[in-house]
Amino acid sequence: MADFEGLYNYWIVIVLAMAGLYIVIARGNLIKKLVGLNVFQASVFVLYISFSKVSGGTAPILDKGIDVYSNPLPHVLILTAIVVGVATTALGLALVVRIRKEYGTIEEDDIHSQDESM
Amino acid sequence: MLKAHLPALVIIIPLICAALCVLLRRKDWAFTVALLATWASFAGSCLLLVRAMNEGVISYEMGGWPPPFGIELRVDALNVYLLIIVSGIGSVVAPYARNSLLLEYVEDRAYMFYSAYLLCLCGLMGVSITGDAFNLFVFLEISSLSSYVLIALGFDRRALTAAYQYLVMGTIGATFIVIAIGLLYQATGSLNMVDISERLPKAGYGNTTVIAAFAFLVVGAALKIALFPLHQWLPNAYTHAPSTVSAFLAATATKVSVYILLRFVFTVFGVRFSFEILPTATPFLILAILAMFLPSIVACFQTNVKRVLAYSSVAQIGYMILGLGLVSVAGLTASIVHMFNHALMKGALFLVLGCIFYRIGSCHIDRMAGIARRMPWTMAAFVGGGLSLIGIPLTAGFISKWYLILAALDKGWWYLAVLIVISSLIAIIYLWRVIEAAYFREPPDDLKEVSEAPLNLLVPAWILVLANFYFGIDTSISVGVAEMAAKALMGAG
Amino acid sequence: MKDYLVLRVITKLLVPFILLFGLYVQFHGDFGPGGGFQAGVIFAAGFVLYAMVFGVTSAQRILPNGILRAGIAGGVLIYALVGVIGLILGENYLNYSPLSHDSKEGQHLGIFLIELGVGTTVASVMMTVFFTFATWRED
Amino acid sequence: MLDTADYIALSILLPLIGTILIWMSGPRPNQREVVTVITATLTFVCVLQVLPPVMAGETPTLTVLQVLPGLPLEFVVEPLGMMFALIASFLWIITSFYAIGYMRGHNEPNQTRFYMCFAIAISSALAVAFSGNMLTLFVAYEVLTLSTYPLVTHNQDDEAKRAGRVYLGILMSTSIGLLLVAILWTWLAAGTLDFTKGGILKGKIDDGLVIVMLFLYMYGIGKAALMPIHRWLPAAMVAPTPVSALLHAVAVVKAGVFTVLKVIVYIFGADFLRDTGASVWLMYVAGATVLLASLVAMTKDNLKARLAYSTVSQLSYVVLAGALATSFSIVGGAMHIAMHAFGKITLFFCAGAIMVATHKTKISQMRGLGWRMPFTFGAFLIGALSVIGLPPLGGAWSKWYIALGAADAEQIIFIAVLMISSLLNIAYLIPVFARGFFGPKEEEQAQMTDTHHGHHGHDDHGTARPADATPKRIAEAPVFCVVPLWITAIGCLALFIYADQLYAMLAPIVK
Repeated sequence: MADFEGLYNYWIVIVLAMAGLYIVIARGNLIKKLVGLNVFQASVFVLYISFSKVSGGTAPILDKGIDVYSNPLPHVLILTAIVVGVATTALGLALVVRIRKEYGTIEEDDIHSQDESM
Repeated sequence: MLKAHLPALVIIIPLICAALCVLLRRKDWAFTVALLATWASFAGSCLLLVRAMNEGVISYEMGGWPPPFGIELRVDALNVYLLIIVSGIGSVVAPYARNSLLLEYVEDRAYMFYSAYLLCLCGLMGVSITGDAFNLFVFLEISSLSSYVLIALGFDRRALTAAYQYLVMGTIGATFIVIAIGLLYQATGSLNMVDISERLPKAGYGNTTVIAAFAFLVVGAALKIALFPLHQWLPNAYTHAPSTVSAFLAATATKVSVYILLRFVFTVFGVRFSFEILPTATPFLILAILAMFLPSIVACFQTNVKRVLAYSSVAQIGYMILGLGLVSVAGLTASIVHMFNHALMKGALFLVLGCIFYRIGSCHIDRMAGIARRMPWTMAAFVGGGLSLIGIPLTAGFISKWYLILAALDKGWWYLAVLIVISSLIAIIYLWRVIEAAYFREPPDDLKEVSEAPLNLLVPAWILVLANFYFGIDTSISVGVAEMAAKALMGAG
Repeated sequence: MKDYLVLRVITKLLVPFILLFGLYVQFHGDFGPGGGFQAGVIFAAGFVLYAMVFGVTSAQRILPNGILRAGIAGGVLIYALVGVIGLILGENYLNYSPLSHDSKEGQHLGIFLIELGVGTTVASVMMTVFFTFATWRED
Repeated sequence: MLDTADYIALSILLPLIGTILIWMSGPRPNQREVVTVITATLTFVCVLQVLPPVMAGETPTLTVLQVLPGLPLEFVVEPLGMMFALIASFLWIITSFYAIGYMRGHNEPNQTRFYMCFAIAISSALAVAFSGNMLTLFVAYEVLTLSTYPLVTHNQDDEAKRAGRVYLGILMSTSIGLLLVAILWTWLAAGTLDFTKGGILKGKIDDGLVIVMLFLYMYGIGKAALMPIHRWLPAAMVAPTPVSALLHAVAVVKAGVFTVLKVIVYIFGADFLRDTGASVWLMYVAGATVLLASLVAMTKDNLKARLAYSTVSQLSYVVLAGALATSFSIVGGAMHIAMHAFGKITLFFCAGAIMVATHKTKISQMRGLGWRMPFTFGAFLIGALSVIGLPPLGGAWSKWYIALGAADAEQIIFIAVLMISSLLNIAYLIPVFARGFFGPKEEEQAQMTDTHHGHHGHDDHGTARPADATPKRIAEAPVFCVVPLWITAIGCLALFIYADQLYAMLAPIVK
């Protein structure tokens, strides 16, 4: 039980990741898929941020009288990852808008059936 | 003086020029800048090759921060091999793009195409050269994002769905990789790949974090590689993308992903962990064999020639993974050589298809009936590339096959050698369908007006075709460097 | 939105502060939490708010697409060229030490410029994304 | 002065240079054909220059480049290859003349491509002949396959396409699927692929595996047309007759059996093969092929198809000779390459000449034709007798030596095979001749109507020309067709007389 509680952040990560992946796989709506993708990516952000926490440490800003800091490196990495995520989402949305324009729908099944009938 | 900074220059030149293209905006200027950038990058890679051969591993500290703290650019035989592939193909494809239909389609936004193209090149080069795991992810995403854009430029609306599908799959793959990197960082406290590999034994091979990292990495990389059965995105993407883009991506993107897999499995995790402690070799072999056969068979039934080639790419990836799964210097040499040779042959074939598309507006096998009479040089190039894909002696494809079979026999697995051979025979079937259609069928009436493709499309295609023959005869560079790289990879464990 | 006086007034009041805060985050980034990424987004948020209340067209009058595009490319160029300056001055790429006579000061200046580039690009990209979607016409 | 190595290079390069010249003179047929003939002659002269040193016991060598570490692209001339090169390059000259007559007489399209591919095929056949190691041979072997594909499919109709599929399918799949594996295995086991006297595999490979290896090699060399992978050869007969003549009586199939002999002599080593007894199965397969193909040949009404099956049968003589692996049989097999080349090319030339002159392809239509074309049918008889193996024609010697070899190897049964096969040869070749002369002339008219409900449905230009059906006194094929076929017929005779020289030349390969 102690293991379970002590590692609760990982459980959050796993739940988030699985939820995200599930949405990506199970939903036919292209926007919802992107949402799922974002949730999935968010789980990774949580993973990085949570394992950079040093117990008892403060925010990594140098100041007098503080010598225990959280590890700042993962934060920086995740900043980059977030930017990548934003770019991906923006691009994905742009594609969805174009798809909507060309196909008149953003439901995967409809798009498939239109492609098949061609 | 600049020579010392070559590792940085080969990636920042495309980056700066990508930005310049956007600022200049004029189509011709953007074209010139892109051309110069790719060529400069290629020249730089060649110089790096010479340096790496003479001096061994070159390490370049970004910002002057020594590794493992700073980002290190690391050039060993494998890195430089990839750099040559990527920048070489990049510099052949760049002039090709100018006259292809692609730019007429995007009209006044041609500079955007060049910008995305250079960014993709920059990303792929970056992945190949960086010694830092997280940096690798960033470059990977740079290349992936720009390749989604490039694919979406296709003429058909299905290009959009293909790009979307690739985006979703690619992002999942990249996120898996980033999870793996995070777990590795957690286990070792380092992001420098060499440093991680040194610290891993201390973390303990039984460490579940490390095992989880390994699993995430392999799956993520397999998604990016389009390893069977995770290949679904690839045929669509390559079929509907503009031929220029298909040629560039087919020749480079999957190779770079294979590099990621090789680099992590062999250098970072090490042979001992990857293959002795974990039973990874057998799954790789099984997947590789499936990949060699099923997509090839599917390719035989396709009517769009681009799709035929796309499925063939999935099959060819099987060969690379097979070499990896053999876990021997010979096998790895075969894998690495095949990356190079496959880049040459698929690049050539897709460029040829671009020529055909330029004239007849389709790559459908029925539309290509009798085309050899109208476009003899184009189809001759197709035959040349096809022969290499089949693996006829004196072509590059033969060399890869030779090493792969040799590696299989070396292990005493003759049945594997037989499988390799049989699968390569399937290539004859799917290619010969195209060749028969082009040479034997009567051209339809609307094909009467079609003439030979313009020179600036033909020349790049022929350069790659001739390269196929050159590297089938003189293998001292292609095999020599690959062998060094393979030895380094195996030695690292 | 023309009729919502409260929104219009509040927005007019807020926008300068948002932009100012963006600049603070930008330029204070090398001493405390902050930097180009965050600043760029905050800066863009100011304009996005303005565009939402006063219409995209009026926002684009201030920031036409050309400028934004130049901003995107320019930011990247600033970043890359600052690195190249270090390289020309005989140090490795992205080593800022030689930018000034004192290496510590050089580092300071370098990261300042780099973050400026990042901020420019991020702000321009965010606004471009917003404007692109906001002005999308189904035709 | 050029040294021998230069002549080797020239022999292979000249046809390639000729290819380019032929291409450039494409629109001017006369120039194109002059170029072909000149190239062919020069090539033969170059090959001849290599002969004296080889006769003197030297092995002139030309290393082109290292393809893979330890594996150069290398040409080494030894007697067996010398003989093959001489035959191929000499018959190229003859065939060029013949092709001029045939192709023009037949108004074939795409003649430029025809001559170009022809030249490339000859170049690769010479490269096969001169190759110094298995890799070089393999390369040349594949180039030969590919360059002859456009020749086989020359007509570009559906039949040609199907034939092309069979041709390429069998030859490529066997060579890549089996031969390449065998070569790689050899390379791994022996560490070299050089053709070495006495073989390179002895002691390098388990005795039990020798059979597997031999199987891979023998069925990998699809061009040797061992049953059941012989299908490509009859299929390839849709090609224009000069192609069938040179490539399928000389270059391609002979490259196949030549490779078989090379492999047996220089890779396995005849002694090694005999000691392990690994080749016994091959003897039976080859013997069976000899007999079965002869039987099939008897059922064929199309003259070229009959000749094709005859070729399948004759090729297996050489394979049988190799499998017997005694010094007599191997020399006999090598001689048979030469003897059969001249005999069979004569027969093909005759078939082509008949087709050009009368547009007839079926034996059943040839009644009484001998009176119209006495020279052609006369040559046919000589060729046939040589293939059958009767003195005073070349074929007699090779069969004699192979029989001697069989006796030497104490495989008496194969002497019987040879005898029966000779009888079968008589049974399917002589009737062609006999029909030509002994068939009643008067029936010609009636027989013409016969062909309309002929059985095979082969497309046949002849029926459309009733004017030709009335018997004339003599209406031979063009001179360009008739002269070459007499040259080769005389060649059969000459080979009988000068057989001891040939024997002397070939003997060193088994010493």
